[in-house]
Amino acid sequence: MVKEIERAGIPVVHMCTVVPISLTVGANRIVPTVAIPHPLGNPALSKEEEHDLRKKLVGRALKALETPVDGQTVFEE
Amino acid sequence: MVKVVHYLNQFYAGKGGEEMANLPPEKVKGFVGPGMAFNAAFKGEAEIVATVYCGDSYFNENKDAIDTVLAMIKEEQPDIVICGPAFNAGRYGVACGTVASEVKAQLGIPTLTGMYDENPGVDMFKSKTIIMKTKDNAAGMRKAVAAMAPVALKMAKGEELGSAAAEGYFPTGIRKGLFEEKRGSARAVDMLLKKLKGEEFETEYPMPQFDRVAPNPAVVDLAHAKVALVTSGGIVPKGNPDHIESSSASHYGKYDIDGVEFLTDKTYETAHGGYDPVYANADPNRVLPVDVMREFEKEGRIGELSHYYYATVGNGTAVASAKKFADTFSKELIADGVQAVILTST
Amino acid sequence: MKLELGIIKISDIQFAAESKVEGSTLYVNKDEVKALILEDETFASCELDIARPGESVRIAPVKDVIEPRVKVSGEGGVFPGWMAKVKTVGSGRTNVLKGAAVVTTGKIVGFQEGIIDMCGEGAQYTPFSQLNNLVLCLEPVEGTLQHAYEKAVRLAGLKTATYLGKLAKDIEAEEIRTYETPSITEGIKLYPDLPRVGYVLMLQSQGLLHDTYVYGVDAKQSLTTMIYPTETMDGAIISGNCVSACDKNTTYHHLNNPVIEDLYARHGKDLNFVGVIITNENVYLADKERSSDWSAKLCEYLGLDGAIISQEGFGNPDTDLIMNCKKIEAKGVKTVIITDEYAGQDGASQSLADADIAANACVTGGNANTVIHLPKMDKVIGHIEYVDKIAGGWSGSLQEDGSIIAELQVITGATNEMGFNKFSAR
Amino acid sequence: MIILTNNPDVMKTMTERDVRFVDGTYRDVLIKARDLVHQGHQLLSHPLMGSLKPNETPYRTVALSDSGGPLDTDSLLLIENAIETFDKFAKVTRPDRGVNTPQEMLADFRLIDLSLIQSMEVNE
Repeated sequence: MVKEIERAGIPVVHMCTVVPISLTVGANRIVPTVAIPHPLGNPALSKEEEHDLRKKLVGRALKALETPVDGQTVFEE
Repeated sequence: MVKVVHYLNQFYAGKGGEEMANLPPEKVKGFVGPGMAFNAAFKGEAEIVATVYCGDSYFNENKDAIDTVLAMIKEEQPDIVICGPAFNAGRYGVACGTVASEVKAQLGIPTLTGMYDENPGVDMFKSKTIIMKTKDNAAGMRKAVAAMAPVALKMAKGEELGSAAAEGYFPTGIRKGLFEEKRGSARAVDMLLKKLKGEEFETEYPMPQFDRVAPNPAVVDLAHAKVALVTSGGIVPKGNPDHIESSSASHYGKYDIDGVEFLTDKTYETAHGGYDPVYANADPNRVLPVDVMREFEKEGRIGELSHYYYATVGNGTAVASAKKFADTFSKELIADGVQAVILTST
Repeated sequence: MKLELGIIKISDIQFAAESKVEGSTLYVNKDEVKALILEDETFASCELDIARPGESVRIAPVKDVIEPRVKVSGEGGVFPGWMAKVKTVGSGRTNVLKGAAVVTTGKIVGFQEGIIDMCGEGAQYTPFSQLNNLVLCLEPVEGTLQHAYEKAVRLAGLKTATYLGKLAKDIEAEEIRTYETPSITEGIKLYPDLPRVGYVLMLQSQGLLHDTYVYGVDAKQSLTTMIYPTETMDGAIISGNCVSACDKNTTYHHLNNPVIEDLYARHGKDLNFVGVIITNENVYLADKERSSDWSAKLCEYLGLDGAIISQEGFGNPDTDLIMNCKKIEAKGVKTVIITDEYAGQDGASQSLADADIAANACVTGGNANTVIHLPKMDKVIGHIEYVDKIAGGWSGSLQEDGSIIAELQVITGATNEMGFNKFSAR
Repeated sequence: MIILTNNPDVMKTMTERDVRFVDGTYRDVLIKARDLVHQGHQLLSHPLMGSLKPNETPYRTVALSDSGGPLDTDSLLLIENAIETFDKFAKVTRPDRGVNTPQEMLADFRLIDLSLIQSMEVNE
């Protein structure tokens, strides 16, 4: 799916938990997330902490969209 | 004489371009447009008895279009139905693929179509109908007809087709049994010797291949860009109005989030059957981060969040099916002026 | 190590007053064999029957198929660790009753499968329809546990095959086939320019009804190791595997391993057949990692250029197969894998449970879900009620004329993953 | 080690281990195992252990590591492929097998399942 969006000419960032799969399916900008059942959250945290975590991750995704890449790139901390 | 029905879109039927894409199905006797070339290539062995055509938009947007087309084809009792070829036209490819596979499945009549490698219809329908390989545009028509006509004749006469490579169609992915000349161990030794010498060899079971797409340039001015959310994590409005399937969904949902500040357990849920849904149902923002995207919008970090988000269900491991519709909604994203996409997966 | 196989062609089996091989006929004294088998108190009864090629006979459920062989000269005896002392075999001369087999049947568990049809559509898929089969139907005394019953049937088959083999000990075979594997250093000197090729033989080793034994040792408790190819021809490896009829390796397959035969056929001409690596297929993933690490390590250690990897069974052995393939390729050793497929009745599903791009050279024994039509047979040897229960079929697959529509997976040896057959898929 | 099973014999026999009974089908056990893998547990046994097809045996036992860690990709791929394989076989239901297994045959299926999961104990 990520490849078709990219092929259509739109920069796309893939936020996903299993980076090797994302690499396999051909994503170019990848932001690793927390866990499969809750990629952008963590029920073990408080509401506020969870929100901050999500904002940090999505912020990283926005940064990735602004970053030129040559090939598959994983944006970690 | 072999009786052929030909399926075309509005353009090849000579009815007009995109402005006529909403044309409902119609049928005329005899051939139209590229049908002439087919008739010539049949060299008197077959004849196009009728041509059915339909606007691409109409076909893809009206669920009953296929039934009308099927009824029109059934009346002719053809020996074979040829669709297109569709070259690299995505919606036309999907229409040709749908007609060809439904005619084969529901009417039991052999069908043939033709498409370019990257047409999304190839992956969607190659296991359901024979799809011949063509060039990416109508300049390849002569060549496509020359390749398709003899295959169509063989199929209409009930003859066995040669291998995909020999006949020029996309491998169907359907495994067919056969008895080889040599036993498996001897074939393995032959194959190993070729591999050791660096010679070409043909594996009997091709492993799935993954192609690559070059990355697009970075977004220069995100503060004025329209960003869309897409998810394979199955977040849908409560009640799953589009009935997105819980695994390897065959379609996607497009949902308006204009004015939605954040998702709640009262309004949204996950349709995904591939993970424990407790966490996503309790707080759908954990999969589709509408809440923080709104904040970024207000802060001016992004220009705006697109009014629509797209959702489907896909396991990371079952990506092939997603290709089917991703191509379609990508075109919509562009039409909506979306400049960047955040795709979230579980 | 050098082994000569004396081939004694058998074209018929007959019951007779005296057990002997005369011409190409194998005569069997029924009572003697029965008495031999019933020495084991596990059995309440033992019935013997004969099934010949082309007869309207169905054998079910088949547990194992064993070729009778006897050691004429050289160390040890056939089936070491079971019928002979644990002495290294694989050298000297061994006589083979080619064209004959012992087939064991016994309903160890209720759901056992494994059909051999001697004629009709089913016959073309199993190599055992071409043999003269002495069939043992073995019933246990009441209360026998499945473990004990399985072992007893396994031993009864080996005993009978050994008994028949001995009848040919003093016969001078007309055809002698010679197989020889030099030591590693000799091999390098003899064939300095030929690619060094090995064979990685995967053995089913998961538990009850899923076991294989090497010199009497349960393969699941063994590390990956090496064996001379000729050792397998003397019964160093025997099958205790009763599940997944189409792609289990019977003892007959181990004795006549086709990969070994076909590598020998090119040995010294196109390649240098260095040896056989035997590795297991265990349930636990740590075992799978360890065993495949060792396969790759031994391939590297032997300086192989290429290796053929064969599999046994369904499902999780795909994981072992792909691990072996990936790790061996990573050592720079080129591989070809042999497997089979479960692509659904329509052939449209993903065939292997596991896949990797390293596995770019694959030979397949065909789709085990292929639907076949088994005609009604005049005679059933084994458990008739089992066949009546539409073995391997599905709702509605038992036809009015008594024939069965079933999946190929119920036929013993049909999609063998050593590449024993010509059946395949594309 | 956590052992997930719908096989009462495993529950009864492997009492010294952390056996968690799943009151459901073969598939339910796989789904429960998948959820644990998503939480970071590693698979210790192959989810398709044994050569009995998923539409043949009604029993399934899966061993996983005790504590969750970072997601284990190999375990994830294995369990998701196993569920896919299960669903592929489920399309063909068989008389006397799988969900249709008659009472008298169930004990044999339980025994095989138990034997397979116990196969590691010989090495301990």
